[in-house]
Amino acid sequence: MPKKYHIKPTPAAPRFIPVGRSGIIDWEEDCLKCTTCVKKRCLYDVYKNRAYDARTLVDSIDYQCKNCFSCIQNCPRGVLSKTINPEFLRMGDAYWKPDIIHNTWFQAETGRIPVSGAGYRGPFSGPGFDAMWTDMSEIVRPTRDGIHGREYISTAIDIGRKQHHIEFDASGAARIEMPPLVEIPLPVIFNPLPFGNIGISVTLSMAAAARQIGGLMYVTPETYAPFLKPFMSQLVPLIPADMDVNAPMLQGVRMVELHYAPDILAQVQRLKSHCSERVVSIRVPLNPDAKTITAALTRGGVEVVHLFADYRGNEFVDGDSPRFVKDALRDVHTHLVNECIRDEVTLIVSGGIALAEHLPKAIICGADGAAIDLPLLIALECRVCKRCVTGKSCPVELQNLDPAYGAQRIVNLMCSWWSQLIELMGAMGIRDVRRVRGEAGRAMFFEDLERDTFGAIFGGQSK
Amino acid sequence: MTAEIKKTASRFRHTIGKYRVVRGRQCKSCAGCVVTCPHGVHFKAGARMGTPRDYLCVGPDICKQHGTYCVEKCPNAALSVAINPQIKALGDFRWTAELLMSTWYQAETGELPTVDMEYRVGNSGGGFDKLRLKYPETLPSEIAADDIDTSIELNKREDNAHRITISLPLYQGGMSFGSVSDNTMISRAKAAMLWNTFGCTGEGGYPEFLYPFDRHMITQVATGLFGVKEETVQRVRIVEFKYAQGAKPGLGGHLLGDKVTERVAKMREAVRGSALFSPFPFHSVYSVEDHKKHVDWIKAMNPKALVSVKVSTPADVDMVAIGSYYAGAHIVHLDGSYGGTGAAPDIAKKNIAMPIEYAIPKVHRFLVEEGVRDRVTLIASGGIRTAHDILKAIALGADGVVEGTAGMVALECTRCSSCESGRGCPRGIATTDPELAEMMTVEWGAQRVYNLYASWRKQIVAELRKLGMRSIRELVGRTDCLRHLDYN
Amino acid sequence: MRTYSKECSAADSILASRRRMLHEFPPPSGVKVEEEGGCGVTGFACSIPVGGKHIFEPSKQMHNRGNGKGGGIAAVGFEPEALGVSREVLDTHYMLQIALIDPQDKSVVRAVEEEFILPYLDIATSEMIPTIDDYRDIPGLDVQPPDVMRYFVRVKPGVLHDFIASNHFENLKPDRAEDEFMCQNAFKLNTRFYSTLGDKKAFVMSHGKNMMILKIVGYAELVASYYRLEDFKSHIWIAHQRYPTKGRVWHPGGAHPFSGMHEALVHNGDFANYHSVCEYLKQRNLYPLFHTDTEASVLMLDLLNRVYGYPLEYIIEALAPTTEADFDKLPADKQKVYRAIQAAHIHGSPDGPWFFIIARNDPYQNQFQLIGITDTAMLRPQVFALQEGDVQIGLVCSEKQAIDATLDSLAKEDPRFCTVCDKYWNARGGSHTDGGAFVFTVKSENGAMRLTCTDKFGNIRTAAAKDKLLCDTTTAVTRPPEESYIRRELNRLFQTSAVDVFQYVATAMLTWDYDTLRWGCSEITTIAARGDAEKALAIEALTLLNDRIFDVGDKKRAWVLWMIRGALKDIFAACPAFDQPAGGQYRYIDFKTRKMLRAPLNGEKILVVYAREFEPEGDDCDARLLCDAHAKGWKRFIVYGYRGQRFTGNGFGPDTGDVRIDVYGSSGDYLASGIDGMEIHVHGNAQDQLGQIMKDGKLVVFGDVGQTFMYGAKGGAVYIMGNAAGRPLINAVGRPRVVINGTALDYLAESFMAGDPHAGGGFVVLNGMTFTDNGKLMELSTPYPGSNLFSLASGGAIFARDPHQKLTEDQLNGGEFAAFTDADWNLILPYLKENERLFGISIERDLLTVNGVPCTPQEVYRKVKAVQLTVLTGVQKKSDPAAKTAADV
Amino acid sequence: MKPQIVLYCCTNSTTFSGEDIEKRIPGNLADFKISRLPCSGRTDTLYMVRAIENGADMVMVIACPDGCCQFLEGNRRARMRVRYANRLLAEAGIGDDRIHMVNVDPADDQILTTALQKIVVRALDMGPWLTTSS
Repeated sequence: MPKKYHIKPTPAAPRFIPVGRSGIIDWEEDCLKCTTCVKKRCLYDVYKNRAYDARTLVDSIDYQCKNCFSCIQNCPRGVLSKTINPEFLRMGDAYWKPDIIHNTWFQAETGRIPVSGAGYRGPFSGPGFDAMWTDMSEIVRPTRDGIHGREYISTAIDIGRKQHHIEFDASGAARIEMPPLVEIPLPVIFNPLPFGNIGISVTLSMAAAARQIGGLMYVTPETYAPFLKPFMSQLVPLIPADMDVNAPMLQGVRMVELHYAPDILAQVQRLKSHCSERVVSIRVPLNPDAKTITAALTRGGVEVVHLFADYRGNEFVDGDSPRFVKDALRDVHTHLVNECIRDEVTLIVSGGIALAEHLPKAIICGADGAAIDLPLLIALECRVCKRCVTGKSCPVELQNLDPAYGAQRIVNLMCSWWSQLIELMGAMGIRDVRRVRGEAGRAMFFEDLERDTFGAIFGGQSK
Repeated sequence: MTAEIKKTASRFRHTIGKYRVVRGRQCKSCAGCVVTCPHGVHFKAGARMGTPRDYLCVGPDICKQHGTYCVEKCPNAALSVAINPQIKALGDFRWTAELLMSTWYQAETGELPTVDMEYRVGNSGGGFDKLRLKYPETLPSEIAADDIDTSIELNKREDNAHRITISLPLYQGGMSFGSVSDNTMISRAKAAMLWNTFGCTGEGGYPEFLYPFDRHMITQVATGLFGVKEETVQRVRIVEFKYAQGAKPGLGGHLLGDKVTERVAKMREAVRGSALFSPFPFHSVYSVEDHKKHVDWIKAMNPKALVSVKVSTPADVDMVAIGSYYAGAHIVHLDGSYGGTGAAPDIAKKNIAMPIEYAIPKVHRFLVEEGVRDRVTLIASGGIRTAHDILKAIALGADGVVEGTAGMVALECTRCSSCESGRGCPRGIATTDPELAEMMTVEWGAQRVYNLYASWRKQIVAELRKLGMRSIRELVGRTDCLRHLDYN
Repeated sequence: MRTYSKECSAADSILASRRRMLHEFPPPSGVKVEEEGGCGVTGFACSIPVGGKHIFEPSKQMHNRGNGKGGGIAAVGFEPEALGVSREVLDTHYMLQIALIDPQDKSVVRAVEEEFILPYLDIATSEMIPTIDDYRDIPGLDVQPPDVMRYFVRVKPGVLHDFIASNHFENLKPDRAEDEFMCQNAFKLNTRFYSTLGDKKAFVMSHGKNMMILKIVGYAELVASYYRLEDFKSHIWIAHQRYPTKGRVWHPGGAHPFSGMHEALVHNGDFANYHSVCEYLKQRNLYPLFHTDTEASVLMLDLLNRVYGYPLEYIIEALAPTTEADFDKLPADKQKVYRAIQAAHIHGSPDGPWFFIIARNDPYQNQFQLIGITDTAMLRPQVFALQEGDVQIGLVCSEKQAIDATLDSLAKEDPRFCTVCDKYWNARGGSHTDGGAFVFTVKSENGAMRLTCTDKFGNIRTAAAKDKLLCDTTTAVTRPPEESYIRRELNRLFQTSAVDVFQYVATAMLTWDYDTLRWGCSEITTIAARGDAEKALAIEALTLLNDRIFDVGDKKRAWVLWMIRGALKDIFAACPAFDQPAGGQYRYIDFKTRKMLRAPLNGEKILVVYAREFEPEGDDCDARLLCDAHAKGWKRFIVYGYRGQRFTGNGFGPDTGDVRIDVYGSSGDYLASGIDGMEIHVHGNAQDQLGQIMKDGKLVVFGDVGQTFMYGAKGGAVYIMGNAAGRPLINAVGRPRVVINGTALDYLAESFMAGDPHAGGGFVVLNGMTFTDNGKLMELSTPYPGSNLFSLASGGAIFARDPHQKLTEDQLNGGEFAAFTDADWNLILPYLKENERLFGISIERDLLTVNGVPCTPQEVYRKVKAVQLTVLTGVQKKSDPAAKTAADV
Repeated sequence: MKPQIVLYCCTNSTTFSGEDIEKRIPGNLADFKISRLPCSGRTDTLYMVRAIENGADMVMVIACPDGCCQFLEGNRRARMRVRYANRLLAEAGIGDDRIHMVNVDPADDQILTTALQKIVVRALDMGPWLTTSS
């Protein structure tokens, strides 16, 4: 049983002025030089604090402005105007939207949950995870009060093979030795980055953060280097199935992961016979075959299956309508339940997990835990410009990152995600994240609500 | 203040409008544009021309048609007009810039905007924004506007509690002492009283300055039980249990230590500077039989009070509603997940519980099937922005609605959403900073809210006439008066 | 590497056979939405079989926990004669009870028999369970209960043989295989006649040996009336009042209890993870057909018990895992086993509020059991009680008044039962101390049936009263030999003070026998009748005898209390009613005379209210009467004869400093909530939600208090002689000052915001003491067993008597230990002095003495104060885009 | 050492990217740094000078055509500021032609290409203004 789990955030201000949402335009030529200038009266002192960063060509006012329009509306000559900062809109891509990046930066800086007033501002629903809502409890059963540790809500999961049941002897002791389990206090594993892994500081930041939060991090043979030695118990080598069992990167690790291949069970057998106390996971691409593959692997005794989608959360399938990770995952989970073997295997999912809410949603859809990648990079101030993919310079100079600082940013992000996971679980009234797994009864799906409500009223199929 | 519409201009020098009108240096102050423009955009300030009131500008298209296009008529080519780029930075999916501006306009004038602006729906891509009113194919017989009844009854149980009829199908959502300025609270309460409806204390206690409005106040009993005393419960005609709120369904909240000023602390009977917490649930209510006991408790303190149960919208919201009815509630108030005025975690606002558009018909249908729909008042909130949202909510099955954010917008909230960063609300609404709170007078605030309600009522009356209904009560559950853009 | 195929255990072969069965009888597809509701539950186990009428009263007590839309009872352990079978048949045959939903449709019985009974089962005897003629004769019964056919059956030997062979049950004992056959047969029957048909026609109510379930649409007690069970005797009875959230119910399929194999389960609560529990069951080929979490619960129980063969302790662990500090306090080997159980069964363990009462026959060990299990957060109310003696009884209920009602009912019929139990307690869910579960086992010992109580770990719980003298209350009171001496002493002491009378009787108690005490009590009653002064003194003295705990010698304390309370009742009842001639300060009022209430006249001061017949809430409740009386000018109240009536002291409004209420009996929830100045003394245990939003005044409880005591309170001085349950003082602000002499279950002073105690703020003194049966004070093993103390508190302080430094940092969450200063001692001392005056708990001899050695306050008390979490103060960096703020704008 | 050129680009006028420049100016003759602005009127004299001061050889403001500014007069103001900034630079002895401005026309893509070519040529012509530039 872990001690009451706690992640401690420490503010870590950005190294570079972040790209802001606002764009203020100031026609100083017309200024009357009033004695009580609206700029001086800015509630947030953005004019006082504004600074121009020649290196990034960004004015900090765009980041600091809170869009209250007070200066705009009160300047006697109307010399101030504002609109959206185009640089902001250009960040990221269709999945990793500017708001996601902004939201992640805030959390990485402060470790706090993003909070705002005046209601929800977004679209009614959306694709992917935005097409589901989580449930809450009221009156018929209580919510649980986990925030700030007021009431203990466990976010720990066991990774490994689970028993259907245990055979006890007459004295009440278990008849056989239990299979090994790796317990992590937060259902998150750090995945290899799809890009942006420039220099050792990013890797070191991740490894140090993994250690601070008591978590795990995948490492590939390409990124493994002796500097990771102090972090072995955090590492999950993601290796080719035929790797030499004596390779240095396998020493002292609690878990390894193999890429799926048709003869994989034999390779698992080889690794387990070398070290039976090490959990072996298989990385399987999410596609329409994933459910039968996962079922077969589970029957074959595999302990963990890691189902991965692409970094936008789409399954790997030819054609133009891939399922989103939530749907593909539910399919696998439901299949395993129908096959009566779901509880025996641990499912890790990755791909498209971008915001804190995606974590519980993925778990509701059937994952025991999730692996995340890009949010970690964004925590390190990445703007998802992908310049590094083509070998161009990084606008936030990730190669020069101080690993201690980087680790703190990631820890802050995880702290915020942890708090948000607890918020959602608390609202559901569930005190153990393992009980959220597959709990689709406590989620609402857009298609269902739409069909049951407007479908019932307006009839027919929606257009 | 009397109950009538009065023009109540913005407190700010420049109102943001859809169009931007610029007067160039070429202007010779001939004032020809003052004559040309029928909308009052141009005016003379002393010897010179004033900065154009461009929020009144209806745009080139309309003016060109009517031959009142100042740009063309200016002898010195000093004027130019274009869409205001600022509005890109204003608003969001739910409250678009046009919706904000049209609401400001209604609060200022009590009328619909003359400018071609959307005042009915936002741009969220679902729910109310995809619903439209559907009128009968044959024109209904003419009903005089005066014959149309917009009042609703709040006690349908026919028990010993008060009978209360409110003149509009809406009352106000709770905003706590300490979260908004005194003037904001009084302004809203006053507008509620003038319209013969109700304001709400929120959960932060019952400040003395609201005592004059007792007959038109709802007092809230929330999970923190702050400021809740027998005396406050006995003071009012309606007591509202806040089980959850749409902005953060299932979550509690806390008031940071440095926000607990001397006054806030006194009201909540706490100590200045120590953080205050509301638990997630009512810890005295873990089940539906506890809930009944809880309602009985209010009735034990104030037997004549109407009990409203404010709940959020979980998957089993229908069960929650029927449970509340059987527990003895007079009003079931559903607060959908997209509303709320208070600070709340973004993750909660976006993800927890269902939007109100789904909850209303679900609950309405269930109450009808149970045969108790006419014994309970169903109130909806959480994303009611416009008069049309009210009509749609009622057609989906509610009796009336609760308004929160729209009233804030009437007070010139821009929904910048940083209600309490730094010193507080930059618009002087949601703040306890004395200097910021001074930005607004009660007279001004009450009139703005009054005007908005007046405009809403006119729209409701107009739409009911088109629907051929004499009373808003006829519209309840009439989903046949709606169409959905996604369905044939 | 471990592979999937392993040696086939009995469990595996049972689950495999289920899979084949499902092939033949596919369950309805898709997981249906759960039906929700709340309820009240009650149950008792008795060493002698008792009639069904005794479940009647406690069920009635819990009407306000149900809504008459579903009720059920179960009974275990019968007398064969009553069923018209031999002992052998009763012990060996399954009692198959089938509900026929529409009694008019006679074709259903035939169809059921032809399809599921005659081909497979040998019937020893069968009958339609007798009912009264017309259900409409029973007030409150709106829906006709189902006809229930009862069959005593065994599986035909040939059928069983084939069943064993075809399912590879060779590794299963034949009677276990027979159990499984019965289970599968019931599932098939229910699938065929209940869950897959357009209209529901029949279902199996129960099929265990020597046990049965009956349920209806209506209140639970009406089951007993309708099926004529008043005098039908059984060792164990449980009942359930359902409060389905949904109103329209026309058949009792969804009512509790639900049946497993030989067990019946009732449940109060609502799973937060019903869907995934169902998925867990589905993976074991188990499908709920009635869509309630109760059915899922009993399927789970049957799975763990009968299929997996887990011992009861492990079953409880799988359902309610031990966590937090409690896990750490388990022995290492237990931790290892529990860890494995948790990893394997977490997805099947229910989250959210639940409380199970299980009645079961354990034919393999020849015993009957009543089991109560609470969830790990104790979200549902629960009380256990035990009475030892010639006849023994163990009880478990949602509310204490249901226990009282059971005992009242039993005592009326059989004087060996006392109306007061020897012991009352709560279970601490998921704890290392009792595991949150208690088991009453009725088993034959040397030819006589005896009852034992054990906790989850098998530790026996007894009441010390076990060896005490029995009391026969059927005899007339006789005069003791020292009659004249006692009378003289009493008369003399009545000239001095009540305390003197109390001390005299308390001391004499050691030597008095039951009879002398009864006589003494009647003597006091007689003296009380002489005048108001004597009456006041008698009441005070008897109240002290009732409240204080002292050595009662070889007698049972329960009987002593019964006598003292009887005397008090007599005195109260003798006060003149409004329609009687005027007489002094006291006036009596009850439900029948309530309309005669008027303002006090001619020196009338004290209104004595007999609460018994009043409604528990609403317009006709006694709490409302008190308000009316107060409005008419009454200030002093004595209210007695409570049976759970709620809201005492509520609704008086502000400034009631001159009001005092004395409360006797099983008072109810919300007592003293919102009081502003008045003083309330509760002479006995109190219920839940006491002192909610209490503003000012004084509350004294001579016993324990229930859940969420003083939630959101603003002030007041409160003294609790015993323990508090969960979440005392949550969200209290202002200046509440509380002394708890016992302890609390968990979450004491969560989010306490009571400022600085030295500047007018509030605090809690937690003494962590308990009384031994002979009235001595004793330290508890720890002053606070819970894992959460002062969580997220931002003000106030806790002063815990903890001389052995048992409290640890781990328990604090938002609090920190601070030096206990002289100023702190001076702050709490006046409260401890009052505490001493009220309860006789001496500061010097009891509190400041450790292991017989006098200590300084600093050595004994520890202080916990709030720590300012930076995340909560609001001190933030400039650049933060948003700051968390008001709870609600 | 290639010339360093900073482009202040009004988003409404054009949406070209770094790759786009490659196409327009083949040969990788200069290093471009692009700053996108909500309006060319956002360019501040000070920032243009700062850009030069921080090592840029040339600055170019890319604005909407006359009369097409969404802020109505942003591009007009930008031109004034460009003129003023050049004057400041001239006073500092750096020359009065290091800051250019172009009003692009969505209908005529060639204008931008020409302007870019022109500024590169001019930059190569003038050479770095900092003689010690690294």
